[in-house]
Amino acid sequence: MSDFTPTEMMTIAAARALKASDVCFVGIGAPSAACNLARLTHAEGITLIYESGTIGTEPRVLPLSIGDGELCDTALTTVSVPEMFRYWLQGGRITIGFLGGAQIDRFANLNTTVVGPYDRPKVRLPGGGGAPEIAAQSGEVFITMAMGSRAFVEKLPFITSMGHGEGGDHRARLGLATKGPTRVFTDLCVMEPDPESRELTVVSLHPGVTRDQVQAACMWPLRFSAQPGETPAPTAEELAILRDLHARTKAAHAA
Amino acid sequence: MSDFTPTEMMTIAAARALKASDVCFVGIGAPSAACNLARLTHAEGITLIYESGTIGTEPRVLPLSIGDGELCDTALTTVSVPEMFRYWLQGGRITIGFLGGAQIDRFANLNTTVVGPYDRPKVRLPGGGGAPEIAAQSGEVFITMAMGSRAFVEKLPFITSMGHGEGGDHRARLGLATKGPTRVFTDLCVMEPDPESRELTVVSLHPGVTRDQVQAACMWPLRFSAQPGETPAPTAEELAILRDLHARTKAAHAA
Amino acid sequence: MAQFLSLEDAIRACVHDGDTVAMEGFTHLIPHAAGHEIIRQGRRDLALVRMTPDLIYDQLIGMGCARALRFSWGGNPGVGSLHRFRDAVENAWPRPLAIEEHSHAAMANAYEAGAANLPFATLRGYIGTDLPKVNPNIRSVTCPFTGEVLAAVAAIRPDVAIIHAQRADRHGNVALEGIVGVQREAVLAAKRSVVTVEEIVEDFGPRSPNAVILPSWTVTAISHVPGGAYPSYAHGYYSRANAFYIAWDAIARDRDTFLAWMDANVMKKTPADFAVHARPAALAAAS
Amino acid sequence: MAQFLSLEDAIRACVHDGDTVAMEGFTHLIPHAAGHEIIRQGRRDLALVRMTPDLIYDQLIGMGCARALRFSWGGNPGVGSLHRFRDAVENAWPRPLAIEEHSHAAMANAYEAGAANLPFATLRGYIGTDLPKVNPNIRSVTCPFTGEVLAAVAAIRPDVAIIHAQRADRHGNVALEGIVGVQREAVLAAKRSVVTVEEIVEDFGPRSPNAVILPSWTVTAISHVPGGAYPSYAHGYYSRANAFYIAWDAIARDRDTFLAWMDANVMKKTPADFAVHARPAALAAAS
Repeated sequence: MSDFTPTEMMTIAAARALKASDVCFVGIGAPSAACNLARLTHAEGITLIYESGTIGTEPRVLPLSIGDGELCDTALTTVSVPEMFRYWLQGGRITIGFLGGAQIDRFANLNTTVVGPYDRPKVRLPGGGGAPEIAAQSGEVFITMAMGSRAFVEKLPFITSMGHGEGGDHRARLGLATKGPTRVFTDLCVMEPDPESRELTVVSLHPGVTRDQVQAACMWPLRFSAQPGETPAPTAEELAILRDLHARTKAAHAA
Repeated sequence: MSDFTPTEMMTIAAARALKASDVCFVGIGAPSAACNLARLTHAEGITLIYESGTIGTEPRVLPLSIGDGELCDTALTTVSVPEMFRYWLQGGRITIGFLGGAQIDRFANLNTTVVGPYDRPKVRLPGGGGAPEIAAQSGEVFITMAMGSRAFVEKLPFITSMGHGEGGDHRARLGLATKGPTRVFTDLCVMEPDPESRELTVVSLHPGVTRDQVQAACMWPLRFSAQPGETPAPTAEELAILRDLHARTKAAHAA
Repeated sequence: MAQFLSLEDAIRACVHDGDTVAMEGFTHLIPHAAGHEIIRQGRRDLALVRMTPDLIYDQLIGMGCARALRFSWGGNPGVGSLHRFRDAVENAWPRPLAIEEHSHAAMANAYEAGAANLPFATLRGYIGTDLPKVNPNIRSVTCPFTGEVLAAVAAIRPDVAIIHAQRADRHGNVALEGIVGVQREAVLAAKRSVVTVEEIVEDFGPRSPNAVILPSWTVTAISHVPGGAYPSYAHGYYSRANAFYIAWDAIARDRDTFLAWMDANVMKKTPADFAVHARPAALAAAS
Repeated sequence: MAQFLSLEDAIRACVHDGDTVAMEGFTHLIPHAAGHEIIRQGRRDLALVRMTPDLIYDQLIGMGCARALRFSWGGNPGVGSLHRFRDAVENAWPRPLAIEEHSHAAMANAYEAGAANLPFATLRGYIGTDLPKVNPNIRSVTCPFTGEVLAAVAAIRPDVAIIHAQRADRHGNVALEGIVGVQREAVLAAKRSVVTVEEIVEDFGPRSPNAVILPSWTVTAISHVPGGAYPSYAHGYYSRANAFYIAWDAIARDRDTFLAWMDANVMKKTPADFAVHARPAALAAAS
């Protein structure tokens, strides 16, 4: 079963964490692949919501944008964007907010705004979009990001979306009753925040990945749980369904 | 042409003041009859909005409530009630707000809340409903009310909807940029606020009505314009269309 | 996920003595059958919330179920007074009723704020009126950009919202259309919700992509009660019984007449008795 | 009442140098043809507003039409950067661009407040983020009931809003469906509005009673521009040209490539050239 890519492992690990009863606010890219894979495997009936207003959507191919026609065509209904952010996200209806980002720190705060100073950025990134409030208002947050020394950094130049802030009970002190990031799915491992300090801790390594590899792809000294497990390798069925989804998607987007 | 009732004259006078380009927020009763009469006579294309959310409605019979199915069946579209009050009324889209009331004072303030003390009312009336904000947020306000000494009173026990408050520039001092009540159509006459003091002034008497009759039906000493005209009597066409509308309505509501 | 329950079980599970209860429906889709079931089950001390109390709350108030009412217009539309509501306010019969009175705009905004999980709603409201003098829950906020002072009212967050809708599908999603009022807001603002429906269908089938739908996971209980809005109406199913609204004036004017009517038409009936009103409007018109 | 105008005349009448302009459409129904017309007419010093600047604003910014941008997400969805937007922010090319950056929730609420004629919007937003440190227009209000402190942003009230919709009827009413984004709010919040449409029909015909419609008296000008959303899409007419969004990355990455593409595909074209994209999706799929 070595015939899978790190990105596939990341997506499959994230998909497994979703339940049929979840109501997911889905970002584009790896989150969208993971949520739809879950829907097509063990979590039939899961509710997927995209910030474009589509509620309970069941796309046959992955959308390129969060507002592809496919999402609306297959949705239970589609509401306006103000309503989406007011009644559905702020209203507390989302169980899992699914985010990615350009950069993350040890407390799972995310940056998608700038690298360098805000006023004279070295790299201007797209910005927050829905993420700041997805991070605050979803029941809990899952993050998917490929590891690397530019992405997993000691200190963020800009906090776009709050994870656990400075750690500990920082969220609670700011009045947030939601859990914040509870899992980070990477291409090398799965992390969870420590129950006390909220610092990200490696809880399982993907098959064949070593601690040194993970540490090499992260700029802060990583914590590992006492006995990090090995992430179960993708099953043949998971891989087949994910690849089939990607193939359908590629064909559709090239059209 | 003496073959008409005072209520018919009131409704017809009010209808004549409406233009095809108006967007009217319509209350039940005389306002609804006047607006629909206007639509069926000289103001074809007038936009009628009821607070139930029906926009651009064209009822074949007068509704008994502001939410009869007829209103929705014939509307351009129907929006939610929060949206109606937020985007359409508060949004400043209404040119004419049409109100009635249990009691009115010389500055066209209205009471539909209580007679007697609020905490121990002699008569508990229905309350404000949409009126407080219709009075404030419509471009201008037309009022239809039958005269009488219980209705046209020296001092209101309760101000449910502000007309011209204490008169003069009271509305402007409270930050209201809208005109407030510009005409009051009664069963005996038509009144308009004085341009300076804003006190209601009789500008035309319905056919056959004397100044004494009007004053007898009003508890404050009424102002009359220098040369009050005579309201033109209903035309045969106006009467026929109004009576036809009422006949259709009566048959429909008895069903 | 919504559970399919009998109306008896749904009310028993979701409505408790002392609850804040919002039964909504703006003229259209008023959940009368659910109101009758609450009366039959003898609920007490309810804090009722509703823009237009209408006949449904006249009945609940007259039967002594309510301790309080938050509302904006308490009349029989196009007919006149709600006599049981008036008797409670004017004479404390059958028991005192604490009222919190608003305008429609404020109530609608307060439901909207509740659905949006905000603690309060902001509106350009109540200017020059006496309502703020008698309602301490009409307050103000100042715009941090322009300095303007606007009205503020507390969000409505009921313990339970009860509405009537046209259809549910087998997953428990609920579809309504026509005059949709504040029903979605009431359900989304509430901790629990009961929806009575005309029909339960396998699938909603072809529809507007922007159809008004409450997903199953926003609803607590669904009860199949055809005709359950009568004498209100269900767009596409049956028309408003305007004649009954007119007739209610005489029934409710007198305490004994009212009690006799309630005994015969509510206490001795069941939700299934509403089915007689469910004849589609098209069929009724043709007969 | 809405006037039916050519797109050239509509833009000339409604969009002036220095205006605050909101062109909306959330992925769906983006008014690309109108954007091209603004570029051709050489408008300058525009203060642009849009949740997701997308290719349409990449083009306006790259052609030097804009002095400012209020936005919440400036990327090419699913592809990567908006290179012209980045070049303006990182290198002030072709001119400096003042940015006012928000979250989606704040922008959506700000449009909603604009449509509702409120000076500001209240949201549970920005908690723990750095955005308030760089945007002085993110402020706060305190709930007068609970004492909670919430985020406040100024309402969006553009001089002109521009959207694309599926249909207008002969009275100038506008119907849109599918992903409706913040388009209605943008039009209702604006002083003037331009709507490009796929089709002008005699009558909308049978439809949901709750269809998404902008009445004629809320719209300034309507222009018939079939295909006018391309490479965005029109639900029921044609699909999103995802391949073009992917291709844009290479076109926009280089200033000269960009300028050459704009010259050939915008400056030398007319609104009628969008018609080629208007082939209904069903037909296109069948061919």
